[in-house]
Amino acid sequence: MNDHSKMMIDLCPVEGVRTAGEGIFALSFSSAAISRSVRPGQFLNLRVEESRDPLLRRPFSAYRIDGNVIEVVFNVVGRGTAAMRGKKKGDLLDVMGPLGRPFDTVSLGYDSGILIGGGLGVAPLPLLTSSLKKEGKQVVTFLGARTSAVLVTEYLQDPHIATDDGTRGFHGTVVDLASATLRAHPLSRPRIFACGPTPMLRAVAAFARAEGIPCEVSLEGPMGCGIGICQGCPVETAGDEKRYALMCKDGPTFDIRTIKI
Amino acid sequence: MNDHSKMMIDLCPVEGVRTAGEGIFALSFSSAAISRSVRPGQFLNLRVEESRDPLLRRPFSAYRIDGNVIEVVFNVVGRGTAAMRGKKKGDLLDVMGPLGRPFDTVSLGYDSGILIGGGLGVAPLPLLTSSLKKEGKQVVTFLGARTSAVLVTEYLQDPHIATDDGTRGFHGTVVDLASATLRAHPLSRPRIFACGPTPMLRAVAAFARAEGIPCEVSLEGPMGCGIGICQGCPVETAGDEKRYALMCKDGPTFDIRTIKI
Amino acid sequence: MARTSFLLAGLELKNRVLVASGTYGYGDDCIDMADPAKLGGLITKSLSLKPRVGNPPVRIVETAGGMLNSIGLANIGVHRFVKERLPFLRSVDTAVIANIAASTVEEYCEVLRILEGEDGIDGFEINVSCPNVMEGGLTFGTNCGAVADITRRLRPLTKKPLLVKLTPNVTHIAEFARAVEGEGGDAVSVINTLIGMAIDVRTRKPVLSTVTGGLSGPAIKPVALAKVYEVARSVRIPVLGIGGITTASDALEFLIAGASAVQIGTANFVDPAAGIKVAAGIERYCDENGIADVGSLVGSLDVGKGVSILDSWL
Amino acid sequence: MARTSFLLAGLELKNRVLVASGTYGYGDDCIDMADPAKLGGLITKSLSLKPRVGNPPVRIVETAGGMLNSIGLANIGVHRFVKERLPFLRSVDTAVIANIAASTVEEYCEVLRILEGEDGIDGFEINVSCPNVMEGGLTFGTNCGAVADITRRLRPLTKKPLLVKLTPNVTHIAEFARAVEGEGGDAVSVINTLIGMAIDVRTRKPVLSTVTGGLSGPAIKPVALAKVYEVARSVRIPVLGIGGITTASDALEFLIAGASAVQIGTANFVDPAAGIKVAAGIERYCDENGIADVGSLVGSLDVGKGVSILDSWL
Ligand SMILES: Cc1cc2nc3c(=O)[nH]c(=O)nc-3n(C[C@H](O)[C@H](O)[C@H](O)COP(=O)(O)OP(=O)(O)OC[C@H]3O[C@@H](n4cnc5c(N)ncnc54)[C@H](O)[C@@H]3O)c2cc1C
Ligand SMILES: Cc1cc2nc3c(=O)[nH]c(=O)nc-3n(C[C@H](O)[C@H](O)[C@H](O)COP(=O)(O)OP(=O)(O)OC[C@H]3O[C@@H](n4cnc5c(N)ncnc54)[C@H](O)[C@@H]3O)c2cc1C
Ligand SMILES: Cc1cc2nc3c(=O)[nH]c(=O)nc-3n(C[C@H](O)[C@H](O)[C@H](O)COP(=O)(O)O)c2cc1C
Ligand SMILES: Cc1cc2nc3c(=O)[nH]c(=O)nc-3n(C[C@H](O)[C@H](O)[C@H](O)COP(=O)(O)O)c2cc1C
Ligand code: FES
Ligand code: FES
Repeated sequence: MNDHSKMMIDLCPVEGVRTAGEGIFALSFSSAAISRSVRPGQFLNLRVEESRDPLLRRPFSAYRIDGNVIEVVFNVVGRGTAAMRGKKKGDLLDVMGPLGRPFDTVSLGYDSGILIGGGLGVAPLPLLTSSLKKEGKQVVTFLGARTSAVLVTEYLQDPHIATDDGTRGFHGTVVDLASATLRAHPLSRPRIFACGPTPMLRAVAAFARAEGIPCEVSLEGPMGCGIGICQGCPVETAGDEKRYALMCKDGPTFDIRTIKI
Repeated sequence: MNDHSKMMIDLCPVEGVRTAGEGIFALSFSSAAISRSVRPGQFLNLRVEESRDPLLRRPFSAYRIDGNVIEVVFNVVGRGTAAMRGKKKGDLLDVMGPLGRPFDTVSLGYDSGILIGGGLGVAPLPLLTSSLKKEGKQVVTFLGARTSAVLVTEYLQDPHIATDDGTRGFHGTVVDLASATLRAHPLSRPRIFACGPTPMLRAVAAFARAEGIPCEVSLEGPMGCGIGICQGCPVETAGDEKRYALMCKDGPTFDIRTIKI
Repeated sequence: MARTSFLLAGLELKNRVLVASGTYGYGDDCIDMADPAKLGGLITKSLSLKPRVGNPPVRIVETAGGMLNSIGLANIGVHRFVKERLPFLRSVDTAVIANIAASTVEEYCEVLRILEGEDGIDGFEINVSCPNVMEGGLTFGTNCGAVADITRRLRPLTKKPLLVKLTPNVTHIAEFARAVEGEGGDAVSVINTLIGMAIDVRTRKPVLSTVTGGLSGPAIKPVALAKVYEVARSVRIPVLGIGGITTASDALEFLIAGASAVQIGTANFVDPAAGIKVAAGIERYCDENGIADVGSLVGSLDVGKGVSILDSWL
Repeated sequence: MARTSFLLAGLELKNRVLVASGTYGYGDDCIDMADPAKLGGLITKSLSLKPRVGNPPVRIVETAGGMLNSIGLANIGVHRFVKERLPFLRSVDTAVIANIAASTVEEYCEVLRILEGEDGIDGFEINVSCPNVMEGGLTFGTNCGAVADITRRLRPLTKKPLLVKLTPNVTHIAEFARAVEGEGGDAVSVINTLIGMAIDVRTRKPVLSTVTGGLSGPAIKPVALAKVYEVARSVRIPVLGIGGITTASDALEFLIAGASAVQIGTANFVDPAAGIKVAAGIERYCDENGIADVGSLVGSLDVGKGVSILDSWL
């Protein structure tokens, strides 16, 4: 059973699709019910077309909430995202959500949130930023991308930037940037929240372990249902005994102590 | 081998979708090559979506040609036609055509073309009207529909109208109207061209046989390929020996003497 | 309003739509979005004697109109099921059928015995699509003798409905259904998934960690329907039709072909209320067509002069 | 540029993409839209001794990601084929394989003998998915002994490549492939259509006049791929992969799984140039990945630690 906010299916009028970077789009739609209950790190499962092909829903992190309007950010990688790009204002979108375990922002014992996003792993960070600030935490953000054109820096607080090709900010990976910066300027009682490609999350986890900083990561991978009924999204848990958690229900955010990463 | 005009596949920019009657739409797209060679009674096989569902093309009669622009008229009966209705100017439509045997308008030995259309069987009649007039034939048109709202009378020459519910014109079937009218006012050396639901075509054929009027009908039914390679569209031929013609290649127009109807 | 209820070997189902094993968890995950009391029945994820962690990722991949899975029968085991999940299922006002998977006949018997002693289980469905460890990994399900044997051994252990779920990956599925009928099985569930495969051409590796997996969803509906038709003509016990059912129209095809009830699988992943909507749609169809009892649709296919493919040529 | 050609039992194919029997007519219908000289080969509609008018309508219906057909092997018969269609095929610069269907072993032999005497036929593919009139309508294709028997009887009649096309509607398709190999068949084509069915719920009648029909198209691709993988691991003769191939990526999956070449079926109905595009796409993939010969892809699947489904649980 999901003991987070109540999940639902809503037919949501599309507000529009805008460009948020080179080849990156933001799709917004309105749902009073879902927008009210989404928390940072949770995702929405979109039925991009009334078709049997693509058949399954597509999961996307909640990127922005503005009143009733929810926005997700994506790049076109297949037919589902291609269909999303083609949505027009007024189209109806079948949205299931909010799903999954949000980032644990209410944990006691930390004063500053370190947000690390790689590529479109930036998606959950804007909501997370607002939440943390509401709770009076200090927020320090690191953002990495292949190249400057695909950086999405909206709604973030003074992000430190890294690009693989050096076209903007630090020339190197976002984890190198974050570790150098944090080692030089340690924060008071920090907690890391990271989202991005798995190799990046592994590097983040290694850094967090080395520095003894509590750390949560948001994972991504194939999903069948998004709600725990297909068992299609295993994530190996920490410990000697081989066991799997479910990415959709026990995650997508995990404390790095609980999983093998 | 198809010895009519050369068939091709063209990616055609959509010009638009307009309403042509209650629940009836006309989709136009431009193709210099196809528009040049389509003849009345031929059809186009549209790939309505770049999807594996619906998988197959959808056949539609050529309704209008205006320069490079081709128009088809349709009502929404399933997912293919629903997708067609949603097309926007500038979308690209994958069109195969022109396909099938056109109406035989160049036969010698007739002076007046009697056009009989039932429902969306009106589709091939506008092109046919222009052709016949170019060849100096007299054209008399009969059009039937369930009710006045779904009558599509554009681009026809003074059509005699029948509706099943009497909301416009003759109260009854178009075949009753046509036979009554033609018996009352016989035409010189007539030839019938009919398109519509099969029961209507049967009635037309019965009338034509009774009056000894040469008659061609345009048939409709499921098609796999539209070009003769799947053998999926059999039409039983006249004669004692059981044999099938192919609707897509030997038709869709047939002289009623050649098939069992 | 058409009568929708159905007596399955003594067990009253509210309607003829159940949710299929492995596609609805243990019934509690979807409670926010769908009321299980509106279903004819709920079939649990396959239960084994010991918990099974399941296969490594990747476990699922979408295909044209369908999906492949190789979950590996991940389940919490029958003991934890009884302790942790059965209380919820007892509270739900719908028929609960426990699906059992095992790799020896003894294990099937043992799991059934444990569940037979518990309140809240209304019947059993036996998943024979598991490899027989005794016979070196060959699945029981493709061996007609093994399916007969399992049925024979389980039959005396319960008076509740005993369903056997057949695999479609055999030449003559009707033989298997007759074997079940012959050994006193109450019904057959037709079909489990088709064996399928997908390859990632960038890495030249199988997408699924198990190389092959089970194909489900709308893509398999025509195959499932043909199997149901074949089985329904061969046995007198009820057939539960499964495979690609998404809409009421799909379900009606199965009923007309001879299924006494249907199960919804993959469609639940897209909409957990799919089964409820299908049940409502069947009722609407009956009302619109003046059919007083959904049951009168069962096997009502009018083949007219149609000849089955066995008499014709593909 | 990658080497694309392939020697199929002595017959040189330009590339590894052929068009499948029954989905390209006799090669002349699509000439406006696709140049057959760019194909690895062209397989004719199944030819029988006498012309066959085929089944009454309805012969085809679309399904989710696929289609059902029951054409009934409509064909002009081998004699008219030789007279009317073979001259065109001789003029086409591609390998021409004649597909043969029959309802007795004798008829298979007879049709092959007639074609063997003619110029322009480069090989034979035997469609065993036909009912055996001798055995009361049971199809040859699901009877391993019958498939072996047909191969044995045909083998001495030709030195040209002899392919046998297998039906997927059996429990262990590899047994059938081994039987063909054992009797000297040069290759197996895998797969023909899956048996499927559709019902019109308004009329409660089967959509197809033959009640059931053959399922093809993208929907069956995962099943076809698994069958090709199974067969390719079981025999040394080449496997021609068929089933749902629409794109180069689909075809690459089959090659990687072990097919030496592929056939395009249903996709031709959407785009008669599908095969040509697939061939070009395979070449592009090889060039981009530094693969010098398409042949080195064949069977290159890296299963790593992956275990086949037979060792795991669905
Ligand atoms: C919890 C969660 C949150 C996500 N949030 C976002 C987000 O905010 N923005 C965003 O752009 N994407 C996000 N994704 C990934 C997104 O769901 C996939 O990119 C999308 O489903 C692809 O759909 P498609 O039909 O376009 O591609 P497909 O045609 O299905 O696949 C195209 C390619 O993408 C790969 N792919 C498919 N699904 C995934 C997946 N889930 N993860 C990784 N690769 C995949 C396929 O293997 C294939 O190579 C998220 C995924 C998860 C599980
Ligand atoms: C030569 C030819 C010319 C045609 N011209 C026109 C035209 O000008 N305007 C027009 O509106 N329609 C025309 N049709 C019919 C049109 O092709 C179908 O209505 C269309 O393919 C339905 O597609 P769909 O995906 O919307 O419906 P589907 O989802 O495929 O089917 C919806 C319903 O329509 C039925 N149906 C599907 N295809 C056909 C068909 N070919 N004939 C009859 N019933 C069918 C199905 O059985 C089902 O009940 C023509 C058909 C042919 C063969
Ligand atoms: C993800 C997944 C898990 C499944 N798990 C089981 C299972 O544990 N036991 C079982 O008998 N069938 C299982 N099945 C098979 C389904 O119950 C059903 O027979 C099959 O999916 C065909 O129906 P569908 O096309 O409606 O999904 C599973 C299917 C899927 C897709
Ligand atoms: C309309 C149609 C007709 C077919 N006719 C034949 C045939 O005559 N002989 C044969 O061996 N296979 C025939 N087949 C099977 C195909 O050759 C192929 O094996 C099957 O369709 C699977 O491939 P696909 O999914 O690419 O279509 C036919 C298939 C279709 C769809
Ligand atoms: S996606 Fe289905 S259980 Fe996680
Ligand atoms: S539709 Fe394929 S032969 Fe006519």
